[in-house]
Amino acid sequence: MRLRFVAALIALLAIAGCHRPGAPAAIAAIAYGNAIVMVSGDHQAAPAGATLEQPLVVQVNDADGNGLAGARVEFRGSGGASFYPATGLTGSDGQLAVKVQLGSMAGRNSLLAMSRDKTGGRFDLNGAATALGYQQVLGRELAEQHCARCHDSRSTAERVSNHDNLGVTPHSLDDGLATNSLGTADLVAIIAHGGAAIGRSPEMPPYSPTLSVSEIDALAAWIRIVAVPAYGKP
Amino acid sequence: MNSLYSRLRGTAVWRSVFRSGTGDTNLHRSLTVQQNIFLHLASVKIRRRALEFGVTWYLGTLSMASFVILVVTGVLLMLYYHPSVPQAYADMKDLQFVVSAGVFLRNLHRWAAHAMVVLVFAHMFKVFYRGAYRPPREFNWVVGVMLLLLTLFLSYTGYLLPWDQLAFWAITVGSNIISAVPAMGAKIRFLMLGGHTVNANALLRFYVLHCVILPLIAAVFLAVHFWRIRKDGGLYTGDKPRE
Amino acid sequence: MPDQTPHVERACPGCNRRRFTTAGVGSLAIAGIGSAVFGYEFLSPNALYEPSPIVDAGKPERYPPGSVTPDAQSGLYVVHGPEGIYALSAVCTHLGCVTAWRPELDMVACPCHGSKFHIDGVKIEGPAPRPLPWLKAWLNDEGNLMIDRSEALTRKQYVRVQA
Amino acid sequence: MSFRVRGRRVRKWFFGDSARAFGTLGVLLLALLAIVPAKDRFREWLGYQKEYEILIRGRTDGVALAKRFQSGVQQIWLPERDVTDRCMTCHTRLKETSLAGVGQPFRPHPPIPHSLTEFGCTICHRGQGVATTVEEAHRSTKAWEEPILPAQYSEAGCGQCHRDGLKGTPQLNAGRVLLARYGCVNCHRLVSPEGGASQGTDRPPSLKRIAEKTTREWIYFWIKDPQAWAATATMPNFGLSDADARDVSAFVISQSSPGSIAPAVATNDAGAAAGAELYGESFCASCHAMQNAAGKITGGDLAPDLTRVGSKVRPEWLAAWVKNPAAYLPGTMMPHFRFDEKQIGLLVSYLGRKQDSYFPANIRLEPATAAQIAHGQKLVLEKGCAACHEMNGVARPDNFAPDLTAVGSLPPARVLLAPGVPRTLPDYLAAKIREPHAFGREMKMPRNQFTDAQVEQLVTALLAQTSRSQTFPAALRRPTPVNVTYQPAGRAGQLMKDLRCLSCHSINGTGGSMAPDLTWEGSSVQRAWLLDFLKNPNTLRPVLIRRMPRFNLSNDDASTLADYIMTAYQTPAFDREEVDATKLTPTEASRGKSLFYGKYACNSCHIVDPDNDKGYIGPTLTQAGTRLNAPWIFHWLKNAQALRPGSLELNWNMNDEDAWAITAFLMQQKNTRKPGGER
Amino acid sequence: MVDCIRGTSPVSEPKDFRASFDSDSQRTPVRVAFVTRRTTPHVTKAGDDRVMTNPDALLRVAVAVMALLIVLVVVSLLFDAPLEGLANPLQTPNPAKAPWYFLGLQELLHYFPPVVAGVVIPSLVVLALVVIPYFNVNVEAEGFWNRNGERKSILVWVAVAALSAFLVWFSVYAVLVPTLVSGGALIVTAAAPPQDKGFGGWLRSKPLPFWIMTWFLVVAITLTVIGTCFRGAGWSWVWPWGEL
Repeated sequence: MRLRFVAALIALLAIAGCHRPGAPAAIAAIAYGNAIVMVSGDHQAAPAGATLEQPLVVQVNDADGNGLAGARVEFRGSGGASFYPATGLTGSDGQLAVKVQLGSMAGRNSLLAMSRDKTGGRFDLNGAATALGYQQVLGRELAEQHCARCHDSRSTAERVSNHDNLGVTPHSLDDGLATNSLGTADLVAIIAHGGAAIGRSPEMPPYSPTLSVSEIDALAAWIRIVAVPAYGKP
Repeated sequence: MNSLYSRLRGTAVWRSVFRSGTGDTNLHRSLTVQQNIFLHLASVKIRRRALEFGVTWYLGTLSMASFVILVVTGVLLMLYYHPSVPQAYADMKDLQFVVSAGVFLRNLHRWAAHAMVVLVFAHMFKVFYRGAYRPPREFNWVVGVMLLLLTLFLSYTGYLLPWDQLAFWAITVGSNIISAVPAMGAKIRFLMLGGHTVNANALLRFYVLHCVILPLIAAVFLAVHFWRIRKDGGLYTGDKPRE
Repeated sequence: MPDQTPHVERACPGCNRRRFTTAGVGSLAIAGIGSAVFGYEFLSPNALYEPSPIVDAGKPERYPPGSVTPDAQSGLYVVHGPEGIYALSAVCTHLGCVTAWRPELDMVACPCHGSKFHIDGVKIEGPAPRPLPWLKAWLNDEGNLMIDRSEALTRKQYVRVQA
Repeated sequence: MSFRVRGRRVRKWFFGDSARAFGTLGVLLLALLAIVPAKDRFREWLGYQKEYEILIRGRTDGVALAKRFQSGVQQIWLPERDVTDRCMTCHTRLKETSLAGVGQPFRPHPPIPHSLTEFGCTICHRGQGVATTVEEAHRSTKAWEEPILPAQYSEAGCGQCHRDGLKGTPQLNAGRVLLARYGCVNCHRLVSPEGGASQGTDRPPSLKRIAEKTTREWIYFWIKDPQAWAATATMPNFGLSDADARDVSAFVISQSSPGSIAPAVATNDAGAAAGAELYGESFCASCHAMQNAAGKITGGDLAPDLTRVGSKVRPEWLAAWVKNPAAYLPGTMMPHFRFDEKQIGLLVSYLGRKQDSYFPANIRLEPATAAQIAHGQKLVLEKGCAACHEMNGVARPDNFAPDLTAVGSLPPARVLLAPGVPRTLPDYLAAKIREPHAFGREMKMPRNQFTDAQVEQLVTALLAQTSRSQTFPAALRRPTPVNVTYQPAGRAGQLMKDLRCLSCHSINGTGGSMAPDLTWEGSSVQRAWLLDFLKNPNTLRPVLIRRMPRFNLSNDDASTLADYIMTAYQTPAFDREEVDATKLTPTEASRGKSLFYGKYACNSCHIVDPDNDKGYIGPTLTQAGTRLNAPWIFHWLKNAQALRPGSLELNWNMNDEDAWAITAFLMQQKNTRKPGGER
Repeated sequence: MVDCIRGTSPVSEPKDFRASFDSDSQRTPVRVAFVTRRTTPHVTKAGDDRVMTNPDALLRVAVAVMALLIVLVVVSLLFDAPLEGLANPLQTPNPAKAPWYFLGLQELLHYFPPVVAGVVIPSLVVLALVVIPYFNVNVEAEGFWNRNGERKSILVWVAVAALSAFLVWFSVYAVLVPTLVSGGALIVTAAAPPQDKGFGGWLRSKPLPFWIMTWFLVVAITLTVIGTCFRGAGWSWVWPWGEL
């Protein structure tokens, strides 16, 4: 009796197992390109664990540098970044857009897109995204409020840029070439006491009475983490 | 080693505690039983047939053993238990996560409690089917029924103590059955819980019942139960009374 | 005289029945001793529900120069002397009563047995065997005055603060 | 020897008699009991502590790290906050910044404004603080249904106490704005621990006179898919079938009160061009968006998109509306422009031509039957339309949808799950927001087209609504700033209400954020300028697209308003009349000029000389001398944040000499030329 | 005291009273024989139906206790005692179940009003248990079918039928089935030949209390198992292995 029951159970499980949809069919490439280029979505920053606001769009080119439809692109990320979908085929314009969810820890996530040519040789594209911790999120908010009007050259209807109206053109805040050479103390000093404090343009005003010490630290932390090229390790 | 042991037995202190030897001779063996407070409820000799496994299945012995295990583990658990809301539940977590062997003792207590209920029921049925309740053992049967009820109450009161969902709702359901008693059901439930719902008062009452009152009563009944076994002619072996 | 009483257990003549009994008793004895050792571990709590011995006494600015601030809850005085801030235990070294700061007498007095101390802990009179100990004090990263009640200082150390 | 015989022998040797059984079982029991302490010796957390010791042994700073490392169960115990957190037992050194590059569990905690020992871990991160095993501490178990909060929702932890719009939690703040803006709180209750339910900010229009405004066909088209009409629509999609939408539109029209609108105004094509001009001059685009020729939607999002308004509203209603919006909708944010009949005609001509050819060509509805109207009413009750819209004969339903006050503590076991949704609360909430109808067609919750980011924001805001957040002591809570309902008094007050000043400006904590705060406006400006400005506003910031519209005020109205502002809105900090003339000398002014262009580089943001200065973040100061009062400039330079919190102007903390010098310089600026505007 | 005398056998001739002591008082307990006219101290059989409590009984008890302990320790090491979330009066689990040994009662509550299932039935059970040894029918232990087979058979038919009708009336199939099974077994055994040495004969030799207790046992186990394993949300019937 028990034996029969067990047998029935096993049979049932077996049936259930057979009916379960198997692993998604592997996506096979229809076409093979020669190069992969970034279209948009590189160097975004978002809170740790969040989905990037803009998708990551890459394009696979053929030998002539034209977008190639049907090429298979596979994405991998470090730092916990994940992609939806992780593998896909390029569309008719040779482009493929994927959503990127960042890792759960603040820091840089590298994004890697891979495709193969006819011979099976691999070619890659490296991108990066930044996962922000609390401090950096705060820094980003503060920068948006206090800094972006001068340091960001892009104008929008809501926020017209003052970038081009200044005597000395301000650096973009993610310009690692400019900020990485500054020590953290100097960075904090410029924000707190103005450009004049370390002999730079006085058009950069001092923010020390307006922003608290921790807010200035947060700004500096944000500037550090979004720097391109990255700050710190070469 | 052996000489050390015999020298130890020779000391005045040893002899003051264990007046007789351990069993070189039948006299000594008898004396150990007679002079030991825990064993003296038993007779010095016992029917051979009563020792056969098939006669009793040792269910009474095992019930008593679970009771002893429960007392020992229970006393140890009391050291880490506060009968208050919601600390009681936090104590369960502490037993699980930080007290050395805490979760083992709790498991042992819990499973031994279930085992005791099963064993006591089994004991009762075994005694019944063997006809061991017949005179002169009829009073001991009644004592046994009381012990069965006490076992259930002990288990039931202990069920609330972890103060988790399982405990809370089991006691809520159980105590609502009591309120079905005509006329005074609600009052009995009120007295039992110390309130209209299962609350902090109920926890404290169940704690005191579980740890003090019911074990004491059970101990008294157990003593009577064992004493009566001996007084009613030893373990019932099913032998036909001698003509 | 040999034991002639018939035993139930004759199934194993000449067997080492005694050895088995010894093994059983021995195992139980070891288990008993083991339980005792383990009982010690069981009885020692691994996590304590006690206030941390390290007390956050807030910003040092709370203690103006020349002030003595008793903290009865933590059993200590925060003293801002001319050389800096230090923390003095308020627990009498005699029998553990909590002493009281008596500004009018300019001394620390124990209500239990009449011991009296200077504000630097030195005993003036009474049965107390030792001076009141100085407690380890330091400023943490946020600039708060931290006091470790579990650690008595052997030498006088001050937390210096900018006026 | 057969197997069975050998087995019997073995059995006999071990269990042959009771002595043998006793010995055998004794040894067996001993062995089993030995497992108990062994189990304790191999507790999971001990493994992590060992791992940590190995990790620091290989480091140059290992000795210092080892000194600070404490072995054994570590615990943060905060009885008053119901916190017993043992996370640091495995996450050994949360404060060891030098280990920043190390992975979990030894990674230090990123800097936050709170001390770890003051709040513990689980208040923000959730999970089971008392647990010392990975599984129990982080994941949902039978005994614990609050797993660790996923990183993308971590701001929900902050939101439990902070309801005041913390600067570092943009996602949370945005989520809360969405909850109020998209009408979620009209059906769901969200009560704050201070009492008082959240109020919606989207102000759905009353439908009591809807028949005057629009047609049944438009209603039909709109309720089937509001976003198809206007992408910015905040009304959700109820997933109505064609027949349902037909019946609801029939009922909505049928409940409307009889019309009382004047006959249509004459419109013409020539008027349309002039109307477009008037539309621009009146700065309608500050609030209303419209699709331009390039297909781009431009304009503000405070008011409805007007791209296809001609297909939506009746021209006679439009005329009446432009004439005085409050006559139709007393609670509207739209100001009462004092347009004359001609202007109204021009605007109606222009807006009436903003039509969609698809709409009239494709939507045709037969006259409604009584059964359809009755069915429509049933649907209106079922879907809870009256929770947002005022309607005749339909009362606002109470407790229409589940209370969300403590939704963040909802045990996953108690939520209904759609197929394929993981059994966690955040996933459940996200799925519910994204596609409510996946939980069953009969679900009455409608769907909004939220982006992924918006869904994340909403889930964050909802997860912050824990039951714990309701019980935090008041000292810890940072409540929503109390919603003051300031209403100016008297005739000026009536006027300000009519002009809907508070739709854009805020005064004493009430009002919009689009335009400057006017709380101390009386201390700031000079009356003559103000009067002039009210009658003919020009912009102080030439680059803004949102500007103060001209309300065509009469002289009388303008001076009433100016008088009121000058007297009622004065700061107690100083007296605007108290000017120390000795400090405003020309020498001072010239020193101020050099400070303005030199030390403080004010020209980075402000324009004094329109020909040379280019900075245009701050207001143009060409006429500062006629517009502002000297003490105001002085105090503004000292600490602008104290006068207008949140202003872009820095807190310069300037010394008095410099501040007076710049004030002197600015008081000289009395340029009468109208700046900007042509950009 | 007669019970203390081991190995005595009745003799026909009355003798004078005489007391005798075993010579080796160290070896065996003092053995006192009261010799009356009807008894003799002559020992016909070795007194080996009794053994020393120490060590024979003690050792066996120790083995039994250790076996129990080993089982419990193994179970405790392998399975953790259940612990659910903190008690929450606002959140009723479905189903809310009493401890397993009360689930038979809870199952009865499903069929009968609370007064009956929660009070009357348990009280009757306890009362019945208490009074068992005080009824002759329980003590005599005479096979049920030994006498008056015809009459009893009618009585049994009537009793089982009445009980079944009652149970059907209340739709208590969980009790009805065990009742029919044990009642059927009782009726069937009536047909077993009295001299049968097998199972049938053994059953036939059983007295009425045996049958009642067996019926009670089967019903109790059935109800408890149903309440424990086969009841889900809203006390509806579920299969412990899930839907097939």
